Order: sequence, then C-alpha cells, then structure tokens
Amino acid sequence: MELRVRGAKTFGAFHLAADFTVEGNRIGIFGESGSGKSTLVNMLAGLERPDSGEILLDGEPLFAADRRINVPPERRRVALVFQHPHLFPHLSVRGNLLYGWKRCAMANRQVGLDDIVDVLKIGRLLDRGVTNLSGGEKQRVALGRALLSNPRLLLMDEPLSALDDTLRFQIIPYLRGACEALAIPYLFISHSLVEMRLMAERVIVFSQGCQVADTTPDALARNRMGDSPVGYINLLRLTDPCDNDGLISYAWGGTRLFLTAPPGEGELLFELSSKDMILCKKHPEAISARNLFHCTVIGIFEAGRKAGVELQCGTGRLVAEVAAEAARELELTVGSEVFAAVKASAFRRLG
Amino acid sequence: MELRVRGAKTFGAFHLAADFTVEGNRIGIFGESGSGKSTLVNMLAGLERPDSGEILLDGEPLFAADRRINVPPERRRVALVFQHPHLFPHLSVRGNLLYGWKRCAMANRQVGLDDIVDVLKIGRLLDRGVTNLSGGEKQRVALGRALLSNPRLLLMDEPLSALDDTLRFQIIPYLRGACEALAIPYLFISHSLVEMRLMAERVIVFSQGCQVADTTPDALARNRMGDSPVGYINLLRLTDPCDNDGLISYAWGGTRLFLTAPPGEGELLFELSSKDMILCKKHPEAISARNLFHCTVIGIFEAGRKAGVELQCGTGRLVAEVAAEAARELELTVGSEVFAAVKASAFRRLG
Amino acid sequence: MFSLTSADIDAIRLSAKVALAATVVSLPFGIAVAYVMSYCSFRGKTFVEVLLNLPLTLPPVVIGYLLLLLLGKKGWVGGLLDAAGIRIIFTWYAAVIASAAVGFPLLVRSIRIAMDSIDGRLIQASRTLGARWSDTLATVILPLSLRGIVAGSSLMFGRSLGEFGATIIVAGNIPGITQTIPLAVYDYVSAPGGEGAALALCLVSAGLSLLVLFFHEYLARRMARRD
Amino acid sequence: MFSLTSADIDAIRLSAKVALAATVVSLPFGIAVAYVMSYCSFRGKTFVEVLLNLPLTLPPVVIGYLLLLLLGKKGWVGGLLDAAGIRIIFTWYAAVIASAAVGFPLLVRSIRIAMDSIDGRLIQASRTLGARWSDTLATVILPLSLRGIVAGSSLMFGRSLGEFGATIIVAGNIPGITQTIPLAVYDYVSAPGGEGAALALCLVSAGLSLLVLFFHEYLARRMARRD
Amino acid sequence: GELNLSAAASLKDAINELSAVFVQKHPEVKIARNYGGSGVLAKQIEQGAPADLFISANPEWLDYLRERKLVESATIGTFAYNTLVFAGAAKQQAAGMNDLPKLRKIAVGSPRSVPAGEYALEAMRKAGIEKELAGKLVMAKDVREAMKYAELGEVDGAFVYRTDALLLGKQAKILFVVPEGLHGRVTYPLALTVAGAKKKEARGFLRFLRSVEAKRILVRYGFAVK
Ligand SMILES: Nc1ncnc2c1ncn2[C@@H]1O[C@H](COP(=O)(O)OP(=O)(O)OP(=O)(O)O)[C@@H](O)[C@H]1O
Ligand SMILES: Nc1ncnc2c1ncn2[C@@H]1O[C@H](COP(=O)(O)OP(=O)(O)OP(=O)(O)O)[C@@H](O)[C@H]1O
Ligand code: MOO
Ligand SMILES: [Mg+2]
Ligand SMILES: [Mg+2]
Repeated sequence: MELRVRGAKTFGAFHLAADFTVEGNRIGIFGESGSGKSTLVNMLAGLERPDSGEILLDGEPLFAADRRINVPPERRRVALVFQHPHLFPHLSVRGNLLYGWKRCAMANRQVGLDDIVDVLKIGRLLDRGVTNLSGGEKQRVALGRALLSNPRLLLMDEPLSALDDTLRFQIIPYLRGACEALAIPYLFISHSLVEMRLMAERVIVFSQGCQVADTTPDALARNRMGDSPVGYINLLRLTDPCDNDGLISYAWGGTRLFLTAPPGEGELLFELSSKDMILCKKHPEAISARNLFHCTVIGIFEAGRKAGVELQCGTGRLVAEVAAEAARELELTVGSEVFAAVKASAFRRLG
Repeated sequence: MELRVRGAKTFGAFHLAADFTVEGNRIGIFGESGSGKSTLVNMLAGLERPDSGEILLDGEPLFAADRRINVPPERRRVALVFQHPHLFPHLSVRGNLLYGWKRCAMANRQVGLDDIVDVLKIGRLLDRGVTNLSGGEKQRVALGRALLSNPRLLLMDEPLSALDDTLRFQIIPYLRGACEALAIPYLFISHSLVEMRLMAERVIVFSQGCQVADTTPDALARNRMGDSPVGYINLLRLTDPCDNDGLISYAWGGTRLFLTAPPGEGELLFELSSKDMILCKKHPEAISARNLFHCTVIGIFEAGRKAGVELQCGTGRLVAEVAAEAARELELTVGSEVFAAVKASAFRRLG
Repeated sequence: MFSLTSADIDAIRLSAKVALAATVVSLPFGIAVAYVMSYCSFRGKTFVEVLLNLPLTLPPVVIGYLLLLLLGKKGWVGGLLDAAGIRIIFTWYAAVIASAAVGFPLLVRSIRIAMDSIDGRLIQASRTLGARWSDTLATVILPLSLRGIVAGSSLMFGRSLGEFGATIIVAGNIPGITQTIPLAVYDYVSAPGGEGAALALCLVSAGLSLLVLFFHEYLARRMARRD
Repeated sequence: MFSLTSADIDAIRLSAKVALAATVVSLPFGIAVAYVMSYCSFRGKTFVEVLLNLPLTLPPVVIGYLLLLLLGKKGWVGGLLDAAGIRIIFTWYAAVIASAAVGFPLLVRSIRIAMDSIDGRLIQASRTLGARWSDTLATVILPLSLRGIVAGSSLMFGRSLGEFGATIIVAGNIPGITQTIPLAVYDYVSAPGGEGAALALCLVSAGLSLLVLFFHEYLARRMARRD
Repeated sequence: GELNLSAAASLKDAINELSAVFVQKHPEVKIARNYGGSGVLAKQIEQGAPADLFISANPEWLDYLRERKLVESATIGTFAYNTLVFAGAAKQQAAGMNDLPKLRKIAVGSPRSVPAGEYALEAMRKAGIEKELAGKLVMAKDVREAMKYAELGEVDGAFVYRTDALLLGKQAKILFVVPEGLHGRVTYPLALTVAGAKKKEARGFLRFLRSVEAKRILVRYGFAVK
C-alpha cells in the first residue's frame, strides 16, 4: 500500500498539517494526547474533510481539494475502529459483526464470521445485545466488525486499550496475521510502544498536528529513551520445529535455535531485535541464554552512541547492537570471533 | 480504609459472587475482560444494586440486604471514574471539573481546581466544550472531575487506558500522591501490570465473577510472567546520573547502572523486563552487555515453561526469567551466585 | 350500557380507517422530511421550517378552507384530479388529507427529536463499513429513531381521531361516508339528550387510542436494547 | 395591504397572551409529568398514560364540553371556585385552560422523547459526584432535554395559537375578551367576503409562530455543544 | 339514483325525517345528507362538492351562490320560516326585551357567523338596549351551543330559534318570543344547484318539499311554513 497524505485541518486553536507518504502494510501512528492522530484517521476514512490538500491511496485520489474530489466514506473501503467502540445499539453482537460484511462485495469476502469469533473469543456473546457488554467485550466486537468488512485499508484508533494483556497479546498476532493473510494494510494508532513494535513496521510520529518523525517502532522505542541509533530487526525464517525438553528447536542457518514459541506449520517468520543479543568474547560457560552462536564479525557500523555489529552465524546473518564503549572493549573488528547469546524468549513470531 | 464486600449479582448467564475484605488505601482490581470488575465498582458506587449481601466501608454499611440499607450514590461519597469518560456534554471543561467540587461540603474541599489543572495538563482546555476533546483529553477531565469531588473512596475503572505512556506515567505519581496526601483511598482497575504495580499495594484478582486471588501486584506480575510476551517488569528507581563516556550511569542498589537514557532530575523510574536479563554461572570475561551484576539467587518460581529467578544485587532486587531447562542446567537454587548481564539499552524510562 | 346505532358504528369504522390511513400515508413523508431537516442544510431551510409548522399554528378551520381551495375543482391539485375524473372533496380521502395535514407537524417534530439525539459516530461507523446514505438511513437512523417514529405516529393517530375542524370542511359531515367520530359527537352534543351517545363514542375513541398506545408500548419494549 | 380592525388587534394580543400563558403554565407540569413517566415506575402507569393522551384523541369540542362541565357553575371545580367568587368560564383564563388541555400531550411527549435519549451513565455520574435526584434533574436531565422542552413548548404554543374547538366552548367568542385569532377567523370566513380579513389574521398567526420558532432555533443554537 | 343534500345544521332533524318519508315512497333514491354551517356549505359547493339541493339558514349564502351562477335561479324558493325566542331558566323573570338589561349574561350566536345571532342583535338594536347589553353578551358558535349555556345555567338566557327551544330539557324554557317587528323574518331559502336541476330525483325531492305532507312535518318540528 502506498498512502500519500497532504492535508491541513484547523479546529480553533488546533492546527493539523500532515504531509507524508508511507509505503508498507503495517503503519503505526504515534503521538501524545491531542496531537491530531484521531483527526488524521478521520480524514483518511472520509469522515472529516481536510481544509486543503490531497489524500492518495495506491495512487487513487480519495480526496483532492484542487480537483474537487472527495470520495464518500462508503466507497473508500477504509474501515475504522474508533477509540470508543460505537457499536450499533439496536443490533445484536452478530448483527454488528456482520454489518460491514453484508455490504462487502462477494468477491472481497475473504474473512468470515467464524474465523473472527474464535480469535476474539466472542462466541458466547453472539446473540446478546451490545449495551451491557463489558468494555473489553465491546472493543472486541468493534474490531471484529471492522475486519469483517474486508476493507482495503484498516484504520485502528487505539483499538486495544480496553483489553487486558493476555487478550491483547492473543489478539495482536491474529490481527496482524489476518491482515497479512488477507493483504489488508493497516494504520495503527497506539500509545503503547510494545503494541507498536508488535503491530507496525513503520511509525509516523505526530506532535502538535505535525509529523515529526517517520521511523521504525524500534527506533522509536530507543528514541524515547533519548537515544538516536537506528535499530535493526533481524528477520529469521525457521523450519522444522521439534519439541525439545520444554523448548522448541527450529532449524536455521545450519544450526538449531531454541525458542519458547509454540511450533507451527511450514516455514515460520520470526523477528529478533538487535537489542536482544549479547556478545561475549569468550564462551560463557554456563549461561541462561538458550542460544549461543559462535559467529564471525563481518561488519561494524556506528550508530550514534551504539555500534551495529554484523555477524555471520553458520549460513545465517544477524545484526546485533552494542554500546560503542563495549565495541571498543571487546575489540570488535571485522574478522573477530564472538559468541552471541540470545534468550529463547527473545524471538517474536510474525503472523 | 477497610472495605468489606459480600455481594452477588446475576446478569443472565453471568454471575458475580464477591466476598472479600480489604484493608489499605491503594487497592487494585485485576481480571480478564468480562470478569465482573466494572460490575463490582458499580455496586460499590451504588449504581447497581447487589442481589444480596452487604457492603461495608470502614464499618459503615453502604448496602445491607438483610437490614434493607442501600445508601444512595450521592451520600456514599464514593467517586467513580468510568471506563469511558461520560462527561456532561452541556458543560464546559471547567463546569465538568467543578461539578462534584461544588457539591462537596466546604470542610471536605481539600483539593482545588488549580492543583488538578496543572497536573492533568488541561489548562488550555478549561473553557472549551467537551464534545470535541480528544480521547485522552476527555479521560483526563473525567479523572479531574472525580478527584475534585473530594471523595471518601475513589473508584477508577481503567482510567488511564486512553493516555499515552508519557502522560500516563506523569499522571500516575501525582494521582497516587494526591490520593495519599488527601487520604483518599482508592480502588484501581487496570489491565496493565505496570500500572497496577505503581498504583496498588494490594490486588484482588477476579475471574468469571469470583475473586480468585488476593495478592500483591508484584506476586501477580510474577505469576503472569509466563504468559506475558513482555515478561516481568522490574521497576527501578535510579538516582544520581553521571555522564560516563557516552553512557549515563545511575546509582541503584549500592552499585551503578549504565544506561543509554539521558539524565533527568531527581529520582527517575525505569522499567527492565525480566526478558532482558541473561544469567551466567561464571563471569563472562568480555561481554557487550554494559551491566554485569554479581547476584545471589534468593528465590525461584515457576511460570509455565519458564522459571522466574529472584536476585539480590547489592541492596536491590531484580527478577529475571530463564527457560526452565536453563534453570536446571545452571543449577539455580536459592543461594547460588550468578552473574546477570543487562544491556545499556534495555532500560526504559517511565514518565 | 350504551348502545351504538349503525351510523355510530360506521363512524367508528371510518374514524379508525381515516386515522390509520392518515398515519400510514404520512409516515414515509414524515420520516423523509425529518431526515432532511435533521441532516441536510440548504438554502431556505427556515422557510420550510415555517411551512412545516404552519398547519399546527393555523386554526383547523383555516386549514380546512385552504385544503378546500386546493383540492376543489378550481384548485391547483383539485383541477388536475378533476380532469382525471377523480374527486376528493366529500370523500373519505378528504378526511385522510385533512387529518394528515393537521397531524404532520407533530409527526415530524417527534421524529426529529429522536433523530437529533442519535450519536453521529454511529452514522459515521456505518458509512465506513460500506453503507450508503440510504442504507445508513434504513439500517441505523430509522431503527434508532424508532421511539420517535412510534411516538410521532401515535400522536398523529390520536390527533386524527380527534380532528374535527378541517375534516368537516373538506370532507363534509355525511353520515356513513365522511362522518367520523368527532363529527358524530359534535352532532350528538349539539342536540339535547345526545350526551349519552356522545360519551359512548368518546369512550370508543379513547379505546382506539389506547389500543394504539399499547401497540406503541409493545413495540418500544420489543426494540428496547437487549441485555 | 390588509388593514386590521381594533377587534382584530385585540384578538391578536389575546391570542399571544393565551398561547404564552398556556405554555408557561403547562411547562413545569409537563416537565414533572415527563420526568415521572420516564424515570419512575409505579402501579397504574398505563392508566396515567391513557389519561395523558386523552386530550389528544378526543375532539376539541368534547374537551370543551368536558371543561365546561368541570369548570361550570355546577361542575366540581367550577362549583368550588364559584363559592370563592371566581369565575373561569367566558374569561381568558378559560381559553388558557382549553389551550393547555389540548396542547399538554404534545408537550409531555416531546419532553419524554428527549429524556428517554439521555445517556443513563451521565445521570449515574452526577449521582456519584454528590448530586441528589433533584439536583441531577436540574443540572443534568433538564439541560440535556432542553431540545425536547423547547420543541415541546413551541408545539404547544403553536397548537394554542390554532386552538378553536375547545376554546370557543369554554371561553365563548366574546370580542375583546375571549375572541382569539382562530375564533375571529372563524367569524370572518363564516360571512361572505370575510376572506381578506381572515387571511390577514392567519398571516399574523403564522408570524407569531415564526417568532417562537426563531426563538427556539436561537436557543437550540446557543445550547449546541460547544467546540 | 343518488341525491346529495347540503343543509344548514339546524334543519338536521326535520330533514332527516323528510328524506326518510321521501325514500319510503321512492326506494330507488338514495339520499346523502351533509349538514353544516351555511357558509361552509356554500363554499363547498363553490369548490365543486357534489350537491344537488342547498338549503341555507339565511338568504346571504344563497345569494352568494346565485351570483356565481352555481344555483338554478328558477328553483330558488323558501323552505321554511323560524321564530326567534328568548329561552332561559324557568325561574328567570324576563317577559320582554326590556327586562334583558337586568340579566347578567346572555348568549347569542356569534352574529357574523350565526344568522340567529344577527337577528338577535338587530332586535336588541331596534329595542334600544344594545348599549346596555354590550358587556353581557356571550357569542356562541351556533344556536345549539347558546342553548347549552342556558341549560347549564352559565348564562341567564339565550336567543335561540323556536325549533331549538322545543328540544330544551326541564332546566330551561322559552321565556318570551322576540316580537316580529324587531328583526327581519327568519327564512330558510333553498335552491337546486346547476347539477341538481338536471337530476330527476332532485326535482322530485324539491316537489316533495313543497307538498302539504312535507309542510306538516316541518310544522311538527316547530317551523313556520308561511
Ligand atoms: N471538532 C473539533 N473542534 C475543535 N477542536 C477539535 C475538534 N476535533 C479535535 N479537536 C482538537 O484537536 C486536537 C487533536 O485531537 P485528536 O482527537 O486528533 O487527538 P488525538 O491525537 O487523537 O489524541 P488522543 O490520543 O487523546 O485521542 C485536540 O486538542 C482536540 O481537542
Ligand atoms: N446489565 C447487564 N446485563 C447483562 N449482562 C451484563 C450486564 N452488565 C454486565 N454484564 C455482563 O457481565 C460480565 C461482566 O461485566 P463487567 O462489565 O463487570 O466486566 P469487566 O470485568 O469490567 O470487563 P472489561 O475489562 O472488559 O471492562 C460481562 O460478560 C458482561 O457482558
Ligand atoms: O381545534 Mo379543532 O378545530 O376542534 O380540531
Ligand atoms: Mg484520539
Ligand atoms: Mg469493565
């Protein structure tokens, strides 16, 4: 998906001036309260008319002030999960869920009620009304309703803030997986850095109505610690899971990795942050980290106060980051041999 | 404050049966979505009539089925911050804030508008209406409104979920401080373990309408470490920052920690996930992790496939998590000595 | 206790028929007008607003005369219909039109109050889920203003049952053809000794509106948000 | 274009006075009744409901007669008042009472629709913030049902301006004393050649209701939720 | 065939009987009767309402239609006459127009819309008591309503037609007959409309109304026929 937004909107003292282009399917929007995030998604959904500018989704104009184009919301195929659930009070949970689905062209109906119900754990609510649902139940129904409308772009305005952690982290992989499988790109607004890292591959940061950064969730997380170096997400394709005394081992780069993640079918994609790797010059004889790679440094790059270290581990490659001081201390240079320790729980499954 | 709740309430298939007594001023309520938390606080506030049982606040009955006592909400002096802000749409922000304050006996007015406005950062909103406020702005006003009513007990139903982390962790210490200074005991509902640990000294855990545990936030966090993708969050109060060759060192637990975070004033709160600690039996001589603590194991607990390891590091305590297998391999038992390696970038500042 | 003559029974049947027809016929227009007035803004809205309230403010007698002028052979509408061989005046259609004219402002106002209190976010939600405005109207706005629609209909039905001034002018007071309950009651009370019969008719009229009210309550309860 | 006679001007002044008085006097009762019907449940609620709707359903003539029987010398209320030396019949008070009786169901219904659509959580919020029910009524329920109150008042005002059937019976049609606009209009249209004067009066009546409408819009705009 | 009657409301009872008698003799005729104020009836006819025979409570409205060529001039005639009386509570002491200023409230039909009221006002004017009575008059919507006020004791007396007064209950009675000289004769004129003149049944009914049998019925209802 390519989204081009150039738009201004003024509400009294508040002035929003967005001007950015993003490509990718998992975009995050981050910003303090009142910075204009909700206003932005309302403009994208066609609910708020920008004062000027244009909005292009995959090259197709949704709004263009100069060409007098303003596609109405129902023809944008842009679904929106609001900050508050806003369920239809006169419909049952089922009626709410199916509202968008019924209005979606047959050809676009890729996700059905049953898939959603299981994941969101709302099976026993289906025939209830929505007024007396608990906060979290409502939000799950709202999420299901938007997904079932099989949109071309899904906008989510803090959709998970009413959910408890367990549920949240159960829903996130599904949400992301479903969106990936159905090729539904999304824009995800959240205040939670963890959610952001799990959901977004790119983050637009807003402050007082302007985007102030276009970055990765990881970099954002570091940024917010006051650090600037660019982080690196290692993507690992793992195969052949075996249960291995409580952990699961997977084949990767000619060696086996030990993970806490449960096994899955076929080739699975995991991510490993450069943050989650610790390098040792010598073999640490007894270490809690379940993965210890003997690697060769094949590159070093500076990134602010940190150093990025490119490692060759068997046939695989990984990027680790260490404090600049540590890089000196460990005498890391191209060709050095090091041990990289990674905890079994550091791998995050994507999708 | 002493709160005694014995009450049952049935809604169709959902059955709430609460029976507990808590003492203390900072009580947390934790439980999955739909477990009855909101129903419980509604009963305490007098908005929902229990089917049977009794509710005593400091020995004074608020509700007693057998004695036919049911004190009306306005005479309970129990303020409630709802999951959704529910501001009065016909009043300005100021009008909303002062609603309870005006109805509070002169003698009880310990907190005034100005105190609240500063902390919640809503000064520039005071004369606006509430309909077009952003989600976070609304929730802050709702919080202020409840505090300004100077209640005898404050019930908060996920009050911070609409706020971004920065604001949230700025508000938490104040909220807690204000409640402490004014001796306003509170019941705090949250899905966030971190919030819970910052706000509550005791937690009642609900599941499917029954309290299943009465514990401390810390014990709860450990308990749930296995399920949580973010692990157990150690909270560290760091002081005395010094610039130290690119990194910042802080004093903690009789030793110094090296962080990439920029220095700040006074005592600063940081979080460190149990996932970001690697334990070694022996001193790893050259390691990229900038922090290496020599610690003593003072406790081990199971958490699913993982083991939680409580460590004494100088005068500080930390919880690390390792794969169960690793715990065996490292022969971790109470009293073992280990080295804990933590990267400088693993610390995350709150607020 | 009271016995009803066959003319009375005709009047009752006719009144029920007229009130029902007036309500049913006005409903779509009432909804459309309320929708337009609630959700659209256009030039001359104030003028339309005044026009809508006029039938309420004008004495029914005047409305009767105006309708007579409009629907009469020489009137705009009546002329056209006359050419087509249709006569309205002195038929029960005229009674329906009179009732509809008098009750319309009540219907529209009730529906508008309900429509105005629908949360705009729900409408936005349905739009983003792919519903066109007509679809949103049918599946969100109408169901959510059902309370107002039902209340308005029962107001209109009640007002139609009681309509006298306009009806007697356009529909005449012809027993068995256009004599509705109020006209019959008028005849009774203006003759000495007719009080008993008038009372009986009034009771029937009250009974009819009670029926509508129960139906209303029943609908309201059925559509009450479920648990 | 049209000239108004002094009797006409009296009628206009009287009509405005009667409509205003009927509205103002009914308002507190209307609010109280709507509140009770919306928020309380009690035995015999259906009966009250029917009673409330009766004046709508009954032909105004009948209401006029009933009021005449009630307020007349031999009536329950009239008898008492007569003993106290107060006469209602054939005074403008009677016109006020007739208008109030006929318009009351409209007022109550409008206010109820608005009250029914107030979010219950707001009421709960005000209770937990220390407001008693009367306080909540004054500071939350009333402001939030202002739309309905204003709409109901303007319906009632309009209906009062047009009320003919009941007024002419209890108040008589005494020029300068109880002859309101509709009664004057009726007189005009009943004589050949009175159409012009009748039209002039109707225009004035429409103008009056327009004024009320503007006032209504103005209030609605003022209390519209601020940015 | 069908016959459409438009008649002044005060004639209702008499005409009901007349048409019943006529229909007995001519079972093939159906008569639809529309009763109302004369002005309303005239305007309805003007706007094309179906009416074959129009009986007005005063000549003005018949003239109104004649001017507009809506009635057949040749068929214009007098249906009946009525008498203006003053009725009131039996104990009331009023034997003539000059006793009226002693009374507190007097009901009359609203003079502009009710012919009886017009006649009554004329009589008061001629009797020279118009000014004295000015504040005492209650203008009723029609004669029957004026009578009702008298019956209920809300007024001391009312100017009504003899035909109406004959129906009074025990509470009230005719106190005196207003002298003929004080007002124009109370006449109910009638005419066939243009459409009615073409109908055999209408001409037949008109003939019947002029018959002795019809006049006997009218007299029974208190009307004068010459
Ligand atoms: N219709 C409006 N009229 C006036 N001001 C508005 C309107 N809508 C939004 N605002 C203001 O614009 C600013 C941005 O609002 P927005 O809802 O986009 O914030 P947000 O980034 O979503 O914040 P939050 O995280 O608290 O939800 C806020 O200060 C808000 O009060
Ligand atoms: N009035 C009611 N009628 C029927 N069911 C109800 C009613 N109120 C609550 N429930 C049900 O009771 C259960 C508990 O609701 P409650 O709002 O207390 O949950 P909660 O713990 O606050 O959840 P959340 O964290 O999602 O807000 C839910 O399943 C809810 O659907
Ligand atoms: O006010 Mo009316 O004219 O009797 O319906
Ligand atoms: Mg927002
Ligand atoms: Mg809840």
